Formats: sequence, C-alpha cells, structure tokens
Amino acid sequence: MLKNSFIALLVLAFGVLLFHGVVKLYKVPEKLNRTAEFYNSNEASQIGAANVVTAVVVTYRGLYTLGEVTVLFLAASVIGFFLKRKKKTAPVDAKPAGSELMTTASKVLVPGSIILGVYVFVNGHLTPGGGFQGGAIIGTAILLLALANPTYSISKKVFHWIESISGFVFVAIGLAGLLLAGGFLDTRFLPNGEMLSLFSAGAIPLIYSMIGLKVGSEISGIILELNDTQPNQD
Amino acid sequence: MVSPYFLLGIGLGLAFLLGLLGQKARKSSSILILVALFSFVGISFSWLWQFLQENASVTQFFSAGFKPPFSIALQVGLHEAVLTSMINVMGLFSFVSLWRNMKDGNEKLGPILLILFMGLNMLVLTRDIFNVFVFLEITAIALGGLILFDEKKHARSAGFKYLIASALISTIYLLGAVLIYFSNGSLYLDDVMALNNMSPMAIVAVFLLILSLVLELKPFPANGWALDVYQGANPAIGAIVSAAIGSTMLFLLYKLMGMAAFMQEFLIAVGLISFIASNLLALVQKNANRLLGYSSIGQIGLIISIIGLKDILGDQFLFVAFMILITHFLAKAGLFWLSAMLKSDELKAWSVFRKKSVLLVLFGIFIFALIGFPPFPSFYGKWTLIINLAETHNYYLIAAILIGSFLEAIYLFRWLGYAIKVDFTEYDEVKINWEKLIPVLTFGALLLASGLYMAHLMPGIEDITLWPLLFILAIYLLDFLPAYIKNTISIAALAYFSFIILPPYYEKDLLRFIFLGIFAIGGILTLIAGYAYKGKRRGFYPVALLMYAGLIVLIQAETTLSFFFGWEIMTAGSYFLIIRGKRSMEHGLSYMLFSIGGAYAILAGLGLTFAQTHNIDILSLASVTVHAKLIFLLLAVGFLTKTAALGLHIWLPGAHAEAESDVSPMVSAILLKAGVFGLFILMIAMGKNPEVASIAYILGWVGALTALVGNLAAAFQEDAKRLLAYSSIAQLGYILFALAMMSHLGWMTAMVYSLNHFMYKAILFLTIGAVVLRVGTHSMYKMGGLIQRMPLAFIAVLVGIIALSGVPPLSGFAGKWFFYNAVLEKGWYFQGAIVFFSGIVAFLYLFKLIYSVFLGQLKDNLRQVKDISIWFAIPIYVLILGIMFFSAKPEWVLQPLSDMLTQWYPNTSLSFDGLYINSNFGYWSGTGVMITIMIMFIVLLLWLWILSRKVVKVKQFNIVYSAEAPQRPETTHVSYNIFAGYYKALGWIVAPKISELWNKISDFVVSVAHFGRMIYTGNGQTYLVHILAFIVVTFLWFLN
Amino acid sequence: MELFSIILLLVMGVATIGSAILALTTKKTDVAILAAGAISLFASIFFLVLASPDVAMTEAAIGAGLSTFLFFVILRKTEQNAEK
Amino acid sequence: MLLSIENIALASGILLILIGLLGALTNKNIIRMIVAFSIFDTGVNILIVTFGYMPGRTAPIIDGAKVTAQNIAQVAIDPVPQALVLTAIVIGFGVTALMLVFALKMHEKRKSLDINDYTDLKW
Repeated sequence: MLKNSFIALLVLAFGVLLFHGVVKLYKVPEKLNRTAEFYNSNEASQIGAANVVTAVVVTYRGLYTLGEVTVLFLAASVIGFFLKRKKKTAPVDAKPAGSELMTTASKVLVPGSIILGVYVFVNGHLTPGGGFQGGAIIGTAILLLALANPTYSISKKVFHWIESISGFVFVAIGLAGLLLAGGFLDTRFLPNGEMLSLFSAGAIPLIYSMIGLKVGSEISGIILELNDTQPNQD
Repeated sequence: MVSPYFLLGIGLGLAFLLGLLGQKARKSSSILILVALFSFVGISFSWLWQFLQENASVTQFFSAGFKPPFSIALQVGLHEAVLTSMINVMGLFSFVSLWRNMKDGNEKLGPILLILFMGLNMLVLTRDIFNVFVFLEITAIALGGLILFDEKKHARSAGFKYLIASALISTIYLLGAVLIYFSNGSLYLDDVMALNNMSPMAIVAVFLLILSLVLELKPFPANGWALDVYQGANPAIGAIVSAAIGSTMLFLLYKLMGMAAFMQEFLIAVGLISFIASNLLALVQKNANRLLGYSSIGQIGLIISIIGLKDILGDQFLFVAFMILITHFLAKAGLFWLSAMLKSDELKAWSVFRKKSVLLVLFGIFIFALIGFPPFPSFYGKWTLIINLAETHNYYLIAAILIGSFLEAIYLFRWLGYAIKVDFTEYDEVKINWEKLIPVLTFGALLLASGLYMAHLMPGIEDITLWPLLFILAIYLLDFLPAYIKNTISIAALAYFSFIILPPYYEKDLLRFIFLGIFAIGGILTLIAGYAYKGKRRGFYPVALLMYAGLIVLIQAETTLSFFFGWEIMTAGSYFLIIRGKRSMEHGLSYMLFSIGGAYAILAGLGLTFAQTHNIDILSLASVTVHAKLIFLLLAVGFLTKTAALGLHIWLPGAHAEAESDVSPMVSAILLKAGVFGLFILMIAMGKNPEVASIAYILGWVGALTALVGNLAAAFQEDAKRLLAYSSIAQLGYILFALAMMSHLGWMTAMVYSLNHFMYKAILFLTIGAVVLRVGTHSMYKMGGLIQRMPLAFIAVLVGIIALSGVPPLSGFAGKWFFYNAVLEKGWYFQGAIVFFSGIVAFLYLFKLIYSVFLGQLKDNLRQVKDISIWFAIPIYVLILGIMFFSAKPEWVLQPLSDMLTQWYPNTSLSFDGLYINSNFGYWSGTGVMITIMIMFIVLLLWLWILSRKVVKVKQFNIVYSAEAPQRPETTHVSYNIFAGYYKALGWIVAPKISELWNKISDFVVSVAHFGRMIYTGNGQTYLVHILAFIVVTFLWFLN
Repeated sequence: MELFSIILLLVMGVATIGSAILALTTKKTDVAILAAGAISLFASIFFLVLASPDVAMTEAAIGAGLSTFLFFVILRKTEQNAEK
Repeated sequence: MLLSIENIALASGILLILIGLLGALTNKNIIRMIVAFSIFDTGVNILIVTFGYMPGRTAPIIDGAKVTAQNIAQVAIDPVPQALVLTAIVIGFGVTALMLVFALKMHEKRKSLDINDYTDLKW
C-alpha cells in the first residue's frame, strides 16, 4: 500500500534523523556524573538505604514516586469506574467454579504471593523492588484468587479503605518531612538506623509499605471489579 | 511564603481520602473539593500579594531537604504566582461549571479535576526537567479521564485521538529529558540554563524538549487531535484545555526556552504559521466549539511566536505576552462556558443569547477582547507588540500578525453578527443555571476590569478616556428604563461634556474645536430625534454613546496610542449602531472588516512612525523621515476606509442606507468626519515633508474619481437612503480632493465642505429617515406627491439639496467658490474638470430625490400619512438655521478658519474685507448674494402666485390610470429609472466591478480555507502521521 | 561471564525484535498481545543484564504481567460486547 | 567492539521504538495500536537504561560484600536513569490502561475497533 510505505519511510526518516545523531554522540561513560557521584557516595550516610535507586526514587526525587502513585490512582479510578458492571444486569452466579487444581493451587499460592509482595515492598530499601512491584505481586495474588474461586466474595470496601488511607498516609509522611525535617518527602524525620537492617533508611520502609498497600489494593480493586461473577457490593 | 508542597499535600491527600467517603457522600465530597480548590486560590494569591506588595524575592523550595540537582526544586516567583493564580481561579470556576456533571454517579470526576489542576500548578512551579514529564502525563491522564466522563456524542473518539497524540509527544519529551541528563548530569533547569556552551548532545536534548512542548501547544498542521477534542468534548472541558492547560504549556515553553535561545526563530515561524493558518481555516467553520478550537490554536500560536520574540521585544516582552495571554485566558474560557449553556453547537444557535441580554453583552465583550479592541488588555498587548516589532524592523512579522488578526476578526465578527441578528426561533432556549452563569460573569467582569485598569496604567492614555467608558457601562445598567429617559440622560451627558471640554479648545486648537463641535452638537441634535422612538430601545444608548466617546477621544488624543484607542472605540460603537438596522447584518460585517483592515493599516503606520521617532506624541508624525511614503500610504489607506474612498467604499451604501432613521445621520454626517479628521492630521504631517508630494497627488486623483463615481451611482438609485449614501461617498471625495491640493485654499475648501456636509447631510438623512418612518419604505417610487402631506419635510429637503448642490445663496456655494479658486491656483485642471462634471451629476440625483419623493402623484396608501415627527423636525430646523446663518454671514466662520490654516500655509491669496472675500481670481460676498437671491426669489414667488390663480385644478385619478389599479408601483412612477439614458452612456463607470473584485478575493480565501482543512481527516492515525511529519520536517530544518 | 551476557543478550535481542515483528504482522490480536508481553519479559532480562534489577522487576510485574492481563480483559470485553 | 552489551541493547531498543511506531501508525485495530504503543514505550525504556549502563559495573545496591558504602561510587552504575525508567514504566502503564478503557468505551457505542470508523469529527 502506498500510504503504508510512505508511513514506513517517514518512520525510517524519523529514526535516522533522531538516533543517528544520538548514537553518534553517545559515549559509554567512564565515570559517574556529578549527580550520580553524589548519590552513590553520600546516600549511605545521608539516607541509609542499601538500595540507592530506592533512596533516589523515594527520598531525593520522591516527587517522581508521588507522581507515579497519582498516575496509578487516576488510572485505577477511571478503569474501576468504567469497567464496573452495571448493577441491574448483574447475574449473581454466571460462571462455573474454578477447577479443582486451580482451587488447590491457589490455596498454596495466594498466601505465598501475598507474603512475597509484602516482603518485596517492605524490603524495598534493601533489595531490588519496592512498593510498585510488591503491590503488583499482591494484585496478582488476588487475581489468582479470583480465578480460582469465582464465587468467592471479598468486600471491595476493605480495599477502598486500605487504598485511601495508605495514599493519605503517604502524603502525610511527605508533609511530615516538610514540617519535621528538611523538606517535602524528606524521610529523615525518622532515624536512619543501621544500614542493611529492616528498620533503617528513615521513613522509606514506611513509605514503600504505604505505596505497596495502595498499589496492591488498587490493582486488586480493579481485578475484583473486572471479575464478572463478583456481585456488586457497594 | 507558603510552601508550594502544600498544594501537593492538599490536592493528593484529599483526592486519596475521598475514596473513604464512597458514592453516597457525593455532596460533601464535592464541597470538600471546592474547599481544596479555594485553598489553591488562596495559596497562589498569597504569593501574588507577597510579590506585588511586599517585594518578596524569588524562592525555590527543595524537596527532601537537599539542594538541586540532587533533589527537586519548586520555584515561586512573580511569574509563577501570576500563572498559578490564573490556573487556580480557572480550576475553581471549572469545578463550579461542572457542578451538575458531578451528580450522575460521576463521583470520580471531582478528584480527577482536582488532580488535574494540582498537576498544572506543579508544571508551572517545578524546575526539574523530568518532573515536568511526570506532571505532563498526570495532566494528560486526568484530562483523558475527564473527557471519558463526558456524555457528548463523539467525546470518546476525540479523547482517544488526544491520548495517542499526547503519548507520542510525551515520549519525545521523555527522550529529551533523559538526553539532558546524560549530556550534563543534571535535570535541574537552572543548571542547564547556566551552561555556557552546550554539548551537541545537550542541543539535541533541548531541541527535543522544546519540540515536544510546541507539539503540546498544537502547532499547525500537527493539531487535528486538538481540534477534535475541542469539538467533541464538553465545552466546559474545552475551557480547561484552552485556557488553563494552554496557559500552563505556554508558561512551560517560556520557562524551558531559557535553555534554547537557538530555537527562537523556530518558535516565531511555527507560531505565526499556526496563527495565520488556523484563523484562515476557521473562516469556513460552522461548529461553534470547533471554531473556538481554531481560534484558541491561533491565539496560542501568536503567543508562541511572542515567546520566540523574547530577545527582540526586550523589556516589553513580558508585558506583551501577558496582555495577550490574559485576554486569551479570560475570553476563551468565557466563550467556552457560554457554549456550554447551549444545546446546539451551530454558530447560529448563539442567537438565543439575544433573549438574555447579559449573556449577549458578555459574548460581545469576549469577541472584542479577542480581536484586540480597547479597552481590553490585548489592545495594549498588540499595540506594544507592533510598535516594538517596527522598532526592530521586523516588518514581515507585523504583516503576518496583522493578516492573522484580520482573518480572526472576520469569523469572530460574523459570529457575533449571527448572535445579534439571526432568527433564533428554531433553537432551544438557554436555561441559565447559576453554576453556569457565575463563571462567565466573573470572567467577563475580570476582563473588563483588567482592561480598564491597564488603561489607567498605560502611559499615553489620558485618564479622561476612561470616564466615558464607565459612564457607558452605567447607561447599560439603566437599559431597563424607557427610551425617553435614557435619551435625556444621553443628551445631558453630551451637553455637559461639550460645556466642560469644548470651550477651551476655541483658543487652544480651532481645528479640534470644529471637529469636536461637529461631534458634540451633531450628537445632541441627532439624539433629539431619538425621542420619536417609543419603548425601551434596548442597547441603543450604550453603543451610540460608545461611538461618541470614541470620536471625542480621537479628537482629543495627544498621543498616537490614544488616537488609535479612540479610533477603535468609535469603530466598535458605530458597528453596533449600524447592525441595529433590519437588513444591515452583512453591511455591518463588511463595515467592520474594512474598518479593522483600515485600523491595522493605521496601526502599522503608527508603529513604523514610532520606530524612528521613539515618541508617541501625535505631532511626531511630522518628523518621519525613513519609509515616509509607506507610512503615509498606510495611514491614508486607514483613514480612507472610514471616508469610503473609491475602492474602499463598498461597505458604505448598505451600512448607511439600512441603518435606523436617526442612525443614518449619525454615521453619515458625523462619523465620516472622523476619517476627515484623520486625513487632516495626516496631511498636516505630510505637508512638512516634500518627499511625499506624490502621495498627495495620488490622493487627489482618488478623491476626484470617488466624487465622480459616487455621484453617478447616486443618480441611478431608487432607494432614497442609498442615494444619500452614495452622495456622501462623493462628498467625501470632494473633501479628499481638496485636502490633497495641500494649499490654503484647498484646505479652506475641505473645511467648508466638512462643515456643510455635516449640516446638509444631517438634514437630508434626518428628513428622509423621518419620511421613511412614516411611509414604511426606502423606495422612492413607492412615494411621490408627499409635498401635500409633508410640507415640513419638503422644505427641509429643498434647503438641503440647494445647499448640497452648491448654488447660491446657500452655503454650498461657498464650498464651490473656494473649490474653483483652489483648483485654478493649484493647476489641477483635469482632475478639477472631473470633479466639476460630477458636480453636475449631483443635480441629477438631487432632482430625482425631491421629485420622486415630494412631487408627482400621491400614492393611494399614503393619502392619510402625517408629516414628519416633531422630534425629527426640531433638529432638522435647527440645522437649517445653521445653514442659513452660515450662508448669510459666511465670513464669521471663514475668517477664523482662514487664520487657523495660515499656521500651515502662511502665504495665501485669500483676504477678508468686510462683507467681501477676495482671492486672486475674484471676490464674493455671502451676505450680498443672499440678499440678491432672496429678492429675486420673492419677486418670482409673487409672480407665480399671480399666475397660479388662473390654473385649473385636475383630480389625480383623471390622468394617472383609468380603471386599473397599479400592480407594480415602479411602473407608474414617472421618475422610476428616470436616468436610464444616462445609465446606458455612463453606467460602466459605476458597474460594481469593485464589489466583484472584493467578492473574488473573499471567494478565493474561502476556497483556500476549504481546501486547507481537508488535512484534518478525522482519523487519529493520520493525526499521528502529521505529528511525525512535523517532527521530521523540523529536524530537517535544524540540520541545515 | 561477559561473553555469556553478550550471547544471552543477542538471543534476547533477536527474540525481542522477532516478537515485535510478530506483534505487528499477526492477524490475531491476542497473539499480538502475547507478543507484547513477551517483549516486556525479554526487556526485563535486558534490564537485569544492564545492572538494573529494580527496573527489571517493575517491567516484569507491570509491563509483562499487569499490562498483558489488562489487554486480555479489554479484548474479552469487546468480544462479549460484539456478541450481544 | 560492535557486539558489546550496550550496542546490542541500543540496537534492540531503537528497533523496538521504530517497529512500535510503525505499528501505531499502520495498524487499523485500536487495541493493536495500543499494543504497538506499549512496544514503543518498552523500546524507549531499554534505550534509557542502556544509556545509563557502564560496562563492568553492578547495580547500585549495597550488599555489604561486593558493594559497600565505601566503594559504591567506583563499582556501581548511575541510579538516576533507573529511577527515571521506573517512573516511566508505571506512567506508561497508566496511559496504556486509560487508552484501553477508551477503546472499550468506543467499542461499546459503535461495535467497531477500526480507527477508520471514528472520523465523525473532522475539518
């Protein structure tokens, strides 16, 4: 098709123009730039998180994370609202129950997944991962649960509560940093503690727990909304 | 200073917490959101207060207690305070305007709106380049969510197009942000701005950042998605997109341009192309919201180019940008909110606002503000912009800006015209809800207040220019009163004004005294005729006074700025006066377009003047040296559109003829003198400059030809008021010709003609208007024999045409006498002959006028008609007295005039000797002629009276028709098409070639617009291709 | 170790581009969705090799897991709607 | 060396970007367009991480053994690009989700997922 080949040509032109220059100018860096140097050298003493990425994302540049949470909140609001089944046409039990295998597997996997998710976000300052990843894992657990027990009824209200409160606490911690420490989202109003221990890095574990709870409950909420056999409880 | 992080805390904290309330507590959650938005306003206003009143200094607030670039900084300075104040006010009122949409189970709408506005605040405040990306995406998702809640038919597909476009654009931004980091190891804007020389990588990065922000601002042609959003989404959301998001993105662009001085030219080009193209394509748009979209894109394009002009404008940059931005912000939001009140989005549906005059007035305010009329901020913005561009010799940019503005004026005024004139019965009525009304009212009031405040601050605008405007506002508030009360107030106001302002000018400046006198006395006299109207005459007095206020400001102006101010006010007022007539809409529009075109020519001329004199004193025109020809030509064209010189005249006949009976004399006898005054100012300046003699020569020819064509065309009219209108064109041609002679005698001629034209054209238009009110038609062949029923009118017309034709003894003769003297002295024999010939033609139409209307056979249906209203008769006879006085004692007026003109032309052959006026070519005595002619007249009258006793009277029906009733009145009126023979011989001169030319031009423009908008196929993917192509083309441009 | 990473990445790169072309050319939407999910998975391996375990986890959880799931839900919903 | 880790990653990222873009511009099915967009996003993310990669270095996570608070500046890579990509992934998911909801809502009204069927608004 003429049109498509024109588009292909255009895309190619775009690629050549943009990346030709960028790749040519790109040099494998020899040493860290000043920002990275600062973070890597001072993070341990300033924040005390083993995972520098976490310190950057939660403390130094915590506004990014707040933005991410906001984006997920917006997306979840819109998805939850529009994918919700209309009350009137709700067949209470339309789907066959999940298979035996699924049910059994879920009994093992669901608690394990939830614990894994919690572990990931609680240890966000020590190991890779954090609130988002942990939350997503929790969401997956709920998905498993929903798939295995289509008739299983969980009150979505609980998730709404967890989501709202954890979100609010996150913002409140941010403001606490502003009021008690150096600035908004400064996590150092709690003691830095000992490096590599669970209760270290100031308020980072707290923040990541809140994010994990929020993201997990948001995703779970969406999944439950989507689960057709789930009677509407609100 | 309140930390900006509280905005984040309040916005997000509340949005998250509201999940607890659930669906049932919708009302309380709405109230909480309202409180939060209020607190946003409070915070940003507190900053504003601190910067304006306490001279606070720019402060950066760091996150996490570290310094940037290791943390994120939010900066609060005056600019940020202003922008966030605008955005937060918009947020508050947007929420109010969407109040009812919250109800239908849309409990998530409120939090999303709150987050949207919080995101916009952060975009303004943040100094971190990547943080901008985050909040760009937050606003995009929030806006997408808002659109999704919308029940309008095509909102969803429009929203999807928006989402895919913004996904592509924000990825470009992301790449730019990341490359910035890799190139210099910092995402802190101030760091990048502090770089002395950027690495190539940084340049590519900055290029991508700016490119993506420009794409967010919807440049032509990569903006189809935006147009669809404007059209498809709820207008209340359109208001947010256009006003709040548009302003934010513009500020962001301005902020990031701190790193990208090398892209200024790109911004100028892209902005102006968008400005012109979208205003062009809007010409053929019939959907109101899409039209607003085009207009938004145009305005934003203009501001983009202003951002590119930052270095060129220097100190004035912020002023210009802010003036135009604030106008766009307030007016566009207001217009979208108005649109939200209507069910139909056809342009013509806006006519229903006619029933709610408040809304109609708001509509008018928004339109006039957008086009840049005074007293709105954009007027000062455009003025300063043009002046500064001229000063820096960017003439092409001036031309581009004025062309774009002109195109914008065309469709906006046509739209306003629909609202004022089109039949509204087929459209649903507006139901005014408080939550829809409050935002519009507030923004309209803010617009007006900001304009008046600006006028107060602006150097070069005298404070006195504001009082009339405030008075007009007061009159508008009294619009519910009956007409006679408002009429009395208006007359009193004009009289008071004349009493206060006029007398000092007699000593100070006679020229201005005369023109002010014409406006003041003419205004009072024509207003007296207004007593003839019953009822309330809604809307008449504010606009009539607006015109007079403009005229007065114009004459009093000491600076070019206030001259232009007055010129525009006068144009606005007269436009509204003209379109009051029954069939005058298209004429009103063409009047407005010629006026605006002319005004832009004047603006360009004044701008070029300022560029070399650095002075806005109106006298500085005389010291023009560079480009003098161009400047004077531009100014001349501007003034000639008002005096309707040949080629620029096609608006006048319709506009004057279709206006109301007492409006025609206002716009003919009085308003046209504004153009004459302008020409006087121009000629005075030109007189001192030998370089531009050729322009005077050309103007002389234009004047002569205008006189000829005007008079000929008048002779072929069957419509009495059109006849008078063409006669005005011709008379103004005389004046132009006389002025162009650039001599003492020539200017004497012009002055005498101006005074005379004022008096006799007022008499004729008032009388014919009064007759029309009685007989109900303009067509002369439907009248006839009215001398029997309307002797008062007959005498008035008789005096009027004697004065106009220039035969002794009335004052028209004085004009002729000076005219011949001046021509002989100047030696313009050929042109003089043309004017002389056209004077003969004038006899034809004057004869036709009085014969067709008053002589011949009285029509059956007019047998019981009464004489003209006493309220018309009073001003008419006062003016007749004036003519008589001027005719009997011309030297009382002429001698001071002559003395006044000697300040420019000291050598003159004219001398005054008692009753005699001498020149090189002869002498003349007004009083003597008057006495002689009166004696002859009385003798003749007596003789006729003696003869008439032998006359046998014949009944009318005996001779006119035997048994048939006339089916077509025109065939039974002997003077119908009376000059058919002449038409065969000379008709080609008046064939509407000029109208045809203008029509062809406009057809061409319209077809270009039709063709051009085909690129907007409505396919979201095609829009993406446009964006990609835009990027590729920009790349190629920068590679060169 | 270095060599192993390179070979791994090379395979991943080929697989990624192959999946991308598959996603582009396949007639079936669900295949395209799966291919996109696979690309995310491969990408997370890329991230691991590029010393970014945080990114890798996120890409796997959100890009490969959540996104793919959502795509399928929406696809199924549109199919259900079309049947009605 | 042509076949280095970063070069392979760079090439894959750029190719994904271009293929994704081509898909978004040529696939008529709305859901397929969104799929293409998410491929495009993945490509961008790979590109960014690659730019931040330094051969031979490890992740900036202190484990007390190989990476300690003292040597981290010498052995670990830059954490900032990772932070940026983390954010970009989550945001990209939000955008994708919203697009999908739009697709569903559009399909509800008109029973079509063909982008060519949604051209009522034009000119």
